[in-house]
Amino acid sequence: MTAPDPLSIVEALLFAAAEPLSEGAVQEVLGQRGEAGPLLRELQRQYAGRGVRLECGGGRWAFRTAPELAPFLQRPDRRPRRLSAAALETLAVIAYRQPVTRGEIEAVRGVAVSRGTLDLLVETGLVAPRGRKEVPGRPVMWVTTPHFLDHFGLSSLDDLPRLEELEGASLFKPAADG
Amino acid sequence: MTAPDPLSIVEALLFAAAEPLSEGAVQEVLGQRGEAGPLLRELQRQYAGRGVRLECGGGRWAFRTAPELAPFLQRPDRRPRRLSAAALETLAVIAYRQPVTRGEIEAVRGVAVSRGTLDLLVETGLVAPRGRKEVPGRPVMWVTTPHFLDHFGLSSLDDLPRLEELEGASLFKPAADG
Amino acid sequence: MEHRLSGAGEGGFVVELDGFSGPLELLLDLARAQKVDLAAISILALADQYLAYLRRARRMQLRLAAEYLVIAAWLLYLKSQLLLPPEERDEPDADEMARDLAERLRLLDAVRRGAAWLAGRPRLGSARFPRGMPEDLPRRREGGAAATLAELLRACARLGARRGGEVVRMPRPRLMTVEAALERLSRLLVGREWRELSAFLPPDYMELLPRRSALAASFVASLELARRGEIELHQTRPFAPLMIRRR
Repeated sequence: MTAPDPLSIVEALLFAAAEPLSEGAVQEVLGQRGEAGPLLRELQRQYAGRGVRLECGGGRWAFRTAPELAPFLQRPDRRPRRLSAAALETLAVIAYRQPVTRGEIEAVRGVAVSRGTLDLLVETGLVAPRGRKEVPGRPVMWVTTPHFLDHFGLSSLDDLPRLEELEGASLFKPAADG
Repeated sequence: MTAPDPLSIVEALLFAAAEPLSEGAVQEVLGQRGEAGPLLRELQRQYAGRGVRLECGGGRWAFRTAPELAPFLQRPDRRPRRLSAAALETLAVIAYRQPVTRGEIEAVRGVAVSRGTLDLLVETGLVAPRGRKEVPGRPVMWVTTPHFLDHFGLSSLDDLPRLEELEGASLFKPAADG
Repeated sequence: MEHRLSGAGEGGFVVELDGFSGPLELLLDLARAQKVDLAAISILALADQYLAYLRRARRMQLRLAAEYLVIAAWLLYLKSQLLLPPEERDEPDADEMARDLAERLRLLDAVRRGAAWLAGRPRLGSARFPRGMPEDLPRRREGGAAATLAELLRACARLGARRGGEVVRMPRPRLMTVEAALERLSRLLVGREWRELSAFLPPDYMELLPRRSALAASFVASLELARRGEIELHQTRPFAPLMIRRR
């Protein structure tokens, strides 16, 4: 048996996996056969422009179909759980202000975080508790997960538009500067 | 938006499909954009020799990882085991009350903890014995392992919401099915 | 800008304003109607718009959730302050309060745009898809458990719900009651010479907390005995030893 091409091993490994894999996990499988980092980037280059892309979010790699092909792949049985406007807004507050307590989320939104909203976000694997705030009651703080990045196709939290950019947008343009 | 490459559509379609697809099914998605037969064979040619192959069996097409790579991909000998509600609850008690004896777990849960449940938690590497309690019978005490944190994506035990938080703040308030 | 009011809330009669999940959101929407940069909105105009909005809602005989009324009251107060010249205000920081409100509205606005931006992303499962037939190859060590954080937390919540039946025993602290001190003082205090109150503390109450409790209880007991006319109290100056004797 000839020695397998390390690039093929990485390709097969990522193709087989349902969940994104870290560079470390890929390296562990590769062992002495090659260096995960350069191989991953080479593979990503080879798949650029194809129907399937090698994406990297939060340092974890996964093959995903190209977003522009979505219209051809819609299947009614596979839609992700819908996030309500309240859930999305809560998620946005967590994404931007993390780590953040429930009370802080409520202060930004001006309404109580309704029962089930945080549950749903934990359930869908988008947020997780992380540490406690050192104030009376030591409330749990919430952060977004690596799956959050994968779910929204972000390579890191830095991909989020900055709040200041969002602030200026459209509706609030000062009317032609007087 | 430029018209998507039909080969990319076929590639993404097969990648995301939950079961092997017939040529007819592929043609249906393609519509007038291309001819399924030649596109499938072209795709098969492109993937030949890579870590992933496009295979056709019984007239249905699917991507599979190259069989000769299997030895290098470290197939796990055991499938991950689902934890029963009882096992999860036992795990929760250990997480909150550690170090804790089996008798103490039973006192909290109000039911006997079967040997199998603790064995399973030990086998999956989530809990481990740690010392004995200095009471008659010197029962073993149980704690969660570092793998426990890793598995649930927690940075420390402190990340777990307190029981009062789960209770009062409605987080995962058990529904009627509780 | 006109808004429909509809939709019965959970309480049956309390009506949520259509499309607004809270007063802050309603305020934001009204602020947008001013069509200026949020930093430049007029809080006075905003207060008027908000109050007019609620008046319309009430004319339609809708009961408003309390939080809307609380904000209405607050805005009315803020408005009254802003209209006064600074030297006549009860609230010296009225301008700052107005700025804070504008700041909060800007933050909420930005966060809502962030949420809209997220909603427009090519989401996994609706615009991007993972492999449809994963082969379950990798992760050698994963002979382990398949359980998610959500499953664990749900198990925790079940425990929390069951906790009602648990009995918690706490060690009974050794603190002296006023009754005990009263009984002790009446019994031990004999003769008419002045003696220090602290001399009557029980000798086994030497730890800090029990000792303090014994002192406090004995002091209260001495006041009670003095009120009954059984003893006299005397102290030369504040914090000096408290002397007692039978009358």
